[in-house]
Amino acid sequence: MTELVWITLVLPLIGVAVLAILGMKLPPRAAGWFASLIMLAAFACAAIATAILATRPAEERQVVQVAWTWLSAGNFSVGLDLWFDELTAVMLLVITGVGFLIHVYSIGYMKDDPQSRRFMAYLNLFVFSMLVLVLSANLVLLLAGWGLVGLSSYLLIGFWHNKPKAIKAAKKAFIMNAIGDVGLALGIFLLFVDLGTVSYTGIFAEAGRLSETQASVACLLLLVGAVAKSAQLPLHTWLPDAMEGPTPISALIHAATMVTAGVYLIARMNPLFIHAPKVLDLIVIIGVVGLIMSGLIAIVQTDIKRIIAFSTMSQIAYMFVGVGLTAYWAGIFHLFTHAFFKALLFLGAGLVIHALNGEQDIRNMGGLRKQLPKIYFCMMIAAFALAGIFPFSGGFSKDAILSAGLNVDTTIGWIAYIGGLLGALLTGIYTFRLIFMVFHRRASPYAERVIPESIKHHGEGPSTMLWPVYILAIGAAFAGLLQIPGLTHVVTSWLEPIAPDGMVEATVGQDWLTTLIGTTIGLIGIGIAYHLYARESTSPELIRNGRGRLIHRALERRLYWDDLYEWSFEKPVQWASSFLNRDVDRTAFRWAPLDGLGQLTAFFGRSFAIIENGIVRMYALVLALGIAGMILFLLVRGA
Amino acid sequence: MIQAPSVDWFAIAPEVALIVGAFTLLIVAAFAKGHERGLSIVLGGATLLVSGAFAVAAWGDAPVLTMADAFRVDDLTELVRITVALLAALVILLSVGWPRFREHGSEFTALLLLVCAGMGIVAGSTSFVTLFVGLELFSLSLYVLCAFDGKSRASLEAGFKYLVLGTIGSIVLVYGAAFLYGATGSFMYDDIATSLAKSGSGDSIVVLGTALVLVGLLFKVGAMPFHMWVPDVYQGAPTQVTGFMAGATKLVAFVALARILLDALPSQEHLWSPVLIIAAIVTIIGGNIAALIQTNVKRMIAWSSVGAAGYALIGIIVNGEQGLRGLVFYLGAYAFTAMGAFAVIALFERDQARENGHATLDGMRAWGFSRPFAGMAMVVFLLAFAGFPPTAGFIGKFIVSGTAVTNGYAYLAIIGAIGSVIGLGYYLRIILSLYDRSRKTDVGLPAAPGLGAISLVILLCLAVVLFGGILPGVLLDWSGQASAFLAISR
Amino acid sequence: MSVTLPFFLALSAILFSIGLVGVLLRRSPLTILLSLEVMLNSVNVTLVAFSRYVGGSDGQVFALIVMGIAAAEVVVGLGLVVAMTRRTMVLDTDELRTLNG
Amino acid sequence: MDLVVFFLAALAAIATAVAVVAQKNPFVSALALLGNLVALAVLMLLLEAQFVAVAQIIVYAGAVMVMFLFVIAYVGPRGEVGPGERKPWQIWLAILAAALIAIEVVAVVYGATFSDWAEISGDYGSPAAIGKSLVTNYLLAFEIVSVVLFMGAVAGVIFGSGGRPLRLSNDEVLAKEAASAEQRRREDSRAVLDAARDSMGGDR
Repeated sequence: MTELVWITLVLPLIGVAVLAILGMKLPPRAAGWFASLIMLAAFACAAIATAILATRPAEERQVVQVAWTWLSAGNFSVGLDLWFDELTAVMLLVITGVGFLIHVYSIGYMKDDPQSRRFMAYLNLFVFSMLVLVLSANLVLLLAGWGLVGLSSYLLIGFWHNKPKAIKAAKKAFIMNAIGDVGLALGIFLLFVDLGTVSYTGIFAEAGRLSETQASVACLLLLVGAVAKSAQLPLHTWLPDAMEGPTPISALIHAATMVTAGVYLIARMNPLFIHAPKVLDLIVIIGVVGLIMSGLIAIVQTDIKRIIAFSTMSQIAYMFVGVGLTAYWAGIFHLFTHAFFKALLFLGAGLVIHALNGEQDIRNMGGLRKQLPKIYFCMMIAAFALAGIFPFSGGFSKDAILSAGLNVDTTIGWIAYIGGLLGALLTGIYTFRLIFMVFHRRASPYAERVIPESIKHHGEGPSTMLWPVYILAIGAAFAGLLQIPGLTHVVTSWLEPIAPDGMVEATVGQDWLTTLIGTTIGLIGIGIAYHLYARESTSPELIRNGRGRLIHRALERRLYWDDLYEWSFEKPVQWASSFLNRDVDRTAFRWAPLDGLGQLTAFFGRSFAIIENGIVRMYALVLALGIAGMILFLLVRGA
Repeated sequence: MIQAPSVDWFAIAPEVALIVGAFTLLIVAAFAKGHERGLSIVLGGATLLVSGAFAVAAWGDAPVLTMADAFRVDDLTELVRITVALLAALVILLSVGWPRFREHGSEFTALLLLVCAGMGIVAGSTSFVTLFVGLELFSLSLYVLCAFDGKSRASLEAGFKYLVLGTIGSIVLVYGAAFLYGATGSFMYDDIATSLAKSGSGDSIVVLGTALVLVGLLFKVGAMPFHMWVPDVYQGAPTQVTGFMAGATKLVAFVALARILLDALPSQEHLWSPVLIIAAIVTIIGGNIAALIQTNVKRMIAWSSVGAAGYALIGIIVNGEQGLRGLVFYLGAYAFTAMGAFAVIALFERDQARENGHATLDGMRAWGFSRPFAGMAMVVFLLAFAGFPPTAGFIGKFIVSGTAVTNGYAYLAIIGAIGSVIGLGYYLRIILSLYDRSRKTDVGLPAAPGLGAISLVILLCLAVVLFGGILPGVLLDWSGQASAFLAISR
Repeated sequence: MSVTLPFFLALSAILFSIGLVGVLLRRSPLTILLSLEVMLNSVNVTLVAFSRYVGGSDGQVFALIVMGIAAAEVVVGLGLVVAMTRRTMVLDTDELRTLNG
Repeated sequence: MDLVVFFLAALAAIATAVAVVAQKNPFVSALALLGNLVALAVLMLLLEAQFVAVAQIIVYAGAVMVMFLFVIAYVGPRGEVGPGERKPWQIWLAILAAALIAIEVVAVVYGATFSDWAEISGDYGSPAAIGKSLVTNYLLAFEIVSVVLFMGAVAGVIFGSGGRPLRLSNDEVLAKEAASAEQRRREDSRAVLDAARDSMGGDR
């Protein structure tokens, strides 16, 4: 079984190598299919490995294998250690499964791009990095995967590097993620100092030794990493911008896999987090505030991909609430279903954009229901799942999280519950605002002009793009049935062993109650959306010009987070650097904080150049002063 | 009748081989005009091979004191000998396509062999006298090698600056040794240590001697504020010589520093330890900051090598088994990284020979596309400089900082980390310049003279850097074995 | 009052500083080399004086070795000066500043 | 007696050292160094180091000085041209640093307690005694010195070989220098202009 896991890990790496070496010699389509088949093979291996794991008794399902020790000193050892258990299996299936579908989709999506082979290589690289992240059995390797994932995301966001906005977005993502990486690295370092080990086994065994403060600080630092990677408050501003990248990337990285790494990290490290209850509460609060805030912002966005991006942020916030309440299974369950419906939503959006020749503004869409019926159907499934309507998948998993809050029955639990329900309302509104504005409302002049032409050319889209959408639609519709309260309990029984300290599980009654309330609220949201957006007459202009226009503007500016960062970091540094303005290499990094920091240090660097003026007498003078100073220093100390 | 001291010929065979080889090469070359290059490569290579083989043969043997106890052959000496011989061989390879090598190959190679001999002697010195002659043998030869590119004024300038400043450094070292001699009556490290241990260390003459010796050694090491020569000399010297200096000189100077401080002046630790701490902090931060504003890549790496000296100082400050092992490993890894990086720059200069291009950030734009292997190798070397896995540079920095933390010098590790972050700033500038898409052209480069040999050097250095990063075990063991002979009198 | 060790050491220190001033202030490479010789000789005085004080010959031997090395150093230094002349470089160390920063 | 000799010799040594450093003409400087060496040789005789004293005169006066004078004759007895960029602070700092070193060393030396001169045997400092030391305890160093000298010869060959040098008259040197100074000034002002333009925000 471990061999299969190894093969899963290595396959994408082989893909990268082959594409890097032979890539330019292969025809683009062949390269695309090659990369996709690699992913299919990886998925098959992962699935078989998971099946074998499932046949084992629960207590033997945790496999740790030390393949190769890289560095060891005393108690401390780091190397290629593999960790395979129930949680890893879920992640593995999501990554390789959704990854495969998106690879196939990319063949169609990128078919006109001359660089599509490079794109495929990057995609494989990303999958490899993600696999390293989830398969690692120690935090250092996890950090390596964490960093690699960030790097591949950077490469893929900035894939179209003749697009200045894409480059800027890539840098923003890179820097935000770098902050997270530093936090994570510091956290790992702290754990190493406190416990002398970085392996999961070691940390889980020794976590009890930590005082609450120690555990809290370590967890807080890990949380910084998780928050940055998962685009949660306050390091979330990169995610909407990252939508400048190609759509398959948005689906794979910025919806289904990478951004969920933070949730994975918290769930994985649950034996540690359990010792830091305050941090867990903080996670819930971050989640609740984040899900409401991003839900609100999503309502006013006009770019189709950005709406979905904010909804991603909001859904991951739900997962945060889940793991923060120690209902790990619910968080991971939502991660699982979310991977289907969010990838579906993105891919569907990609098809719509494709059909509209690259238009992303929903105000220029409308009435596509008739021209694009298949896409409409799939998108509807995704929207119902996202809005948490029973019996679509998202309903089960989200309600599982909320009912966990009900079950906990503390202040935090109630905050989570009420906040979550409020979020469900918002989800219904923004999701169906999108659906209504894209598919129902009277077609915009642009759509009327472009669509017939486009349909004539390639129907609703090439089959490589449509089939992945269908498959995902099946998943989005039925994945929730794995865990029907009171009937099936695949998810809870599967994930139970990963939390040795137990996890929160709602009663069947609480579950059904939440499902009832959740679905009702979701339907109310849909109703509101219908009322506001489905018909031309009551356009959002009313709100924009009415009493709520200040709020509306604030939401349009995404509650000023970006402006806050700009004013507190970018601008001062820009001022400082124009004050110190010199000839530092401008082409290297244009994002102001780095640019400015570079200039600031360059200012100090230049003060060295004053001495280092090339005149040998001057050098000898410094040397002489050094001699005099050294003698004086030692005499004073020695006396 | 004077009783000549017994000489263990096997112990000093590597140096003897080098000196004899240098003589032979010059004499043979005098009679074989026109075959300078071939002779230099063959004889120089053979000499280095013999010398290295002797050193390898003695690896692991019990330490030997010879030449009236003036020279000590232990595994640390052997390690330096082997490393230096390897680096020198790489220098010869790098010189193959160099026009100047065609005309004066024999002199160049002979001087290089003498440098190696001098370095071996410094590494094995047990007294200030031996140290001084060894130091001067390699320093004087290096002054000449720096000025060897007679066509370039910068080269002469570098040689002259190095000579003036280097001589001051040597004088100060001897001056300090004289005071220690006055206080203890001997130039031998062991005698000085025992004498100081007996008499206590409050004597102001001893303090004065310690101060002057420290200055001399910190100068050779290139630590701030005695670093002024480093950037100019590294930039002006022929690139392969720069690569050699950055690696070999630093290694040897640190071995000398460690031997003196730990063998002769352990009783003065309360004096030199704070000096080294201050020097390390200033060096790491200052070297990296100054590198940021450079536009010449050679000079940039020169400044970064100043910073690297700071990391190595941490190894001595921390002292102890782990610290010294880290020191030796770091320096060894650094030597090959620097050699590789300068080999890439040498290749660039060879490519640009007709346009007389310098290795500036601007000049190197998009060059990485034309020479994909060298470009990628450069990226690896820069990552190694910055201390990223999976390179040997990471392991070296990791061990040094790790031991610093566990020995209560966490702040030094933090300073080191800050330095690395600053360092990333300019390493990235090089990488971004190498892969600047906006200047990418499809015009291929013609084969530069000596391209094969340079590529071989780059490949070898790359292999060492990656091997040391991925499977550090063997090299770590070697470093540990060699560094065990430091502080022998503790 | 007789001549004691500090006399010699002080003289040596003064000569050392004079030589150092020469290196620090003069621009002619030849004068700089001469100043370096002054410094080397001053160190030799210290060595020989300590040798006498300690009563061994080590200091004197070291002084001789320093002399030999100094001779070689002069050869290299003068060789550089000659080479610079041949390259028609101005014999002024302040002009040697193509390398800076 | 010793005291008188010491002070005379010391005075001579200091005076000649100052002359070496201060003389504009390197030829005179070289001759002053010769005087310095003789004065030091006298001091070394006071320290019973006959062999070193003799070697000093032979090695320096016989070999090193000749070389110096030869090279000075070769490059022409040019003094320093023009005032250079000698800023006053640089001069004062240089003198301060050197003086500081001297004061520190002298202070330490006079602060330390020394016992009397050691008892010495009759052949102390004799060529035989030193020679014996050289081929026994210091055999390695001795051999290496010879290698270093050999290396010096190689260096001489390298720097001395090649075609005839281009000789420039003093006027040409001055003209060249003026031209290069002008060039530098122009470059500097251009750099300042560029920087000013840059900071005006020419980049956005």
